Amino acid sequence: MNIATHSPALIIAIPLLGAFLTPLIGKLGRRVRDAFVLIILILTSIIGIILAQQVYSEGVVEYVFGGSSPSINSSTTSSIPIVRIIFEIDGMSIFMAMISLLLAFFAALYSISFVKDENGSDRYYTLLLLLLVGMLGMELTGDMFNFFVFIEIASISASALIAFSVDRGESLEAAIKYLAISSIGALFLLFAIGLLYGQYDALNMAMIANSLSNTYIDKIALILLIGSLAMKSGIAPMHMWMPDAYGEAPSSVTFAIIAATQASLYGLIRVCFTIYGKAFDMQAIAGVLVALAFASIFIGATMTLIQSSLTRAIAYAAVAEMGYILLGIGTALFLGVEAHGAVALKGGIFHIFNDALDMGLLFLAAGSIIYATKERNMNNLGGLARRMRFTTIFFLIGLLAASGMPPMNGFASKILIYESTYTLNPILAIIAILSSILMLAIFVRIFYSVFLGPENPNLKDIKEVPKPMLISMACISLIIILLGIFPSLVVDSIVNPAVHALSNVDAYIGSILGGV
Amino acid sequence: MNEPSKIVKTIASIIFPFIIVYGLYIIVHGHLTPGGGFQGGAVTASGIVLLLVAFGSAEIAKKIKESHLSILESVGALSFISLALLGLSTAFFYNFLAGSNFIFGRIPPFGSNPGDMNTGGVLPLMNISVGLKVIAGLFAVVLILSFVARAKEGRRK
Amino acid sequence: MIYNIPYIAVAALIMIGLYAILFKRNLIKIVIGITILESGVNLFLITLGYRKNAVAPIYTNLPEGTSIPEGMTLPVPQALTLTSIVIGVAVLALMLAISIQIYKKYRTLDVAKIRRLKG
Amino acid sequence: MNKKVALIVFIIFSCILVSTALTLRPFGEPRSTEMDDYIIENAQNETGANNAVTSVVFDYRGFDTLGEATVLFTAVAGVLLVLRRYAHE
Repeated sequence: MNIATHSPALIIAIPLLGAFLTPLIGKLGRRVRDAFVLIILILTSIIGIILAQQVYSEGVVEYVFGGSSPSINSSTTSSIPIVRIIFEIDGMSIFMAMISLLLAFFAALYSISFVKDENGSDRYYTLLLLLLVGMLGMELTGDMFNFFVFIEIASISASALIAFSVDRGESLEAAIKYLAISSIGALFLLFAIGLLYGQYDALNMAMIANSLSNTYIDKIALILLIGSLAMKSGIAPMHMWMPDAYGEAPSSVTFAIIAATQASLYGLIRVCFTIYGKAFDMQAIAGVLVALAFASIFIGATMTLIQSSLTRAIAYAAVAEMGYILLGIGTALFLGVEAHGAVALKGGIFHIFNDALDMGLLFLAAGSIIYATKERNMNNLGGLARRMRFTTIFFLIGLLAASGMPPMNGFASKILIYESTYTLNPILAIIAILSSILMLAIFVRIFYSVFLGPENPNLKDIKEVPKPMLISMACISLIIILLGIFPSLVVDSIVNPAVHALSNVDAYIGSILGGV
Repeated sequence: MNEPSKIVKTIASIIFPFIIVYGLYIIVHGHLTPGGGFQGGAVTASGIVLLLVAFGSAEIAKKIKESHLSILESVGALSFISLALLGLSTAFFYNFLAGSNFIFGRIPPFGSNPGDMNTGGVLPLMNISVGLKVIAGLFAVVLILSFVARAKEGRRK
Repeated sequence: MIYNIPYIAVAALIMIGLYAILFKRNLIKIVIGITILESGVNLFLITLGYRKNAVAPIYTNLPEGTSIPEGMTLPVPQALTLTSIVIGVAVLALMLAISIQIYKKYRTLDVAKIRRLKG
Repeated sequence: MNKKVALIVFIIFSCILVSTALTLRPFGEPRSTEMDDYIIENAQNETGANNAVTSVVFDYRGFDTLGEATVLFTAVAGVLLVLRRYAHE
């Protein structure tokens, strides 16, 4: 058995096995279980690195589940239709998978001391691993129905995790909102998959992309796919679940759910670029996406202004960041990836990575504040900089990066987005830049009211948070600064292959259907 | 809530074994007739839920705890994924038993046939593990919901 | 249009489900709406797999003279529907569990009254 | 205000659904059946099961079934997590 050949299956199977075993291991005691979960996550990451090496050397990696051979040999594909589920991993999939793995690992590390309710913590780790399985499955699969199954795994585990603090009514409310919206979105996704299946008798993405023929049903399916996936990725008119879920979940969970939201956005990108990109003229859709992106940026920035809860303010900022990603992607779709769009796409995809890190760091820092003070309302906080020195530094790094200040990574990707939006329309670029400055102003105000200012007498005896939480925040801050100073480190090695994979649809289809 | 009458209890205990046997039949004949692990598991779990309804959750809770059920469910899930992993010498989910001389290894003749239990490769084994998982999972959910209902009653009294 | 009746039924089920989700204020009724919506989608999947005058794709005691494969319905939509039903049950169970907790917390299921999260 | 938005969404969706239902292919006459015909013809030979649906569920699309079993596992874990206060009575 060759691990490299089977890595696409193992990357799902290992965390799944870990999730099934966690309730049994949990009987052995708390430390054993924590170590077990971390080992599983490290193993999964190692498999992920092996898989990534394979993808970057071969281009597209396929894995046929249950086939007489895991790879596709070109002699048989012409006679046998694609009946089995195929994982199809290109630069974009592995890019998203690496983000998910990174976030899941640090979420677990942070949880070790953050999750104190010992009664439910076995199930907490089980669900965290299952959330990782769901995200990875969504990102690696090349089969439409399989995507639906994994989207459901991710949304069920995420909503159960949001409801983790069952004594708070707000988190229950956020959980049912998230679950209802996710399952309605997933059902419309399934409906669209059914429409495509009824037309072409195929569930494989490459197969569908190859046989699309611009009929009325195809257009309906496209609208349903984009609508449901945009709903799941929290884009403007359907963003209302996002501040609730992000704001009310335990911060470690929010950190992982950011990756789940981005996995839905990955689905949207896949639908727009790969499945429909070849057969359809996507200009109209791209215009809609750019409009939605501006709506997200506007709503996110203005609503951040009026929040009094720390986590909800950051959650609205996350809506705005989602808007920036979509702005890059919509612009790329509008201009065409062969022409000016490549820069926009590069900016958008790089910003996915940066958004995960920046927003994640802010949420983790906010989680540390809640952990230390048990207080979410910014009006009751103040002067924390004296008591929680490290958390203050991490929060500062996070807010500078999130608002796109020059030495941080957020700047490196936002400048690409501004640049390409400027070619589309200068006014749009100016609006985007102004919103970013507005975000900075809001964040500075939040920083002042939480960390500086007069000290609240109730918060005299708070302490810095435990080490595992500090370590995970420190690692992420380090990555942020490193990427800010040397953005080419990531852009050349993982972002460019992702851009290349999205612009080269024929390679994606050809690797399944054999030469095109 | 009133205690269910003696008629309900007697009929439930008479019907119970038949439902269980029928559910298990659906599970193990999944590769020959309509049905399979999920369907049979749901039938069997509903049979156990019938007992829960007839005798009340307090009586059932003495016999079985939901932590046992969650272990049973883990075991079912683990055996399912292990069967998939055993095919890994070729590919994940490869049906390594079909066409071999081992258990369930026979290949039926093409076209209409009366059905032979000893066919299907890993499919019957997967049906059984999924059936186990579904029985445990569904019953655990119903059991905990009945605990909640009982807790509510307690408060009202 | 008689041959499109199953699709009309699908549209009707999905519309009923959507109506319940959008206009009802009771949490349990919204959950029921999602379940009806799901039934509509499941019905749609299973209608896609039907072939006129065909039997189920099972070879055990297959009626004599069935033409293969034209005389059998499509197996894939049936498998998809099975998967989708089980997923629906899972979502339903979790939604009901959270609803129970919400009821315990707020003593009401009216979404207008439990809406603490605003703005 | 909110009711009006909901009404507009409902009407748009209804139009989409009805128009889709009317333009779909006739019921009972699948347009292309390449994948399904392959499964019907080869299921017995490749998986050894008489029931083609079971062979799809556990063999051809077995990975989906693993996902499905995982969904059920997730939901049970979620229910037991949300209702953990009532567990040991």
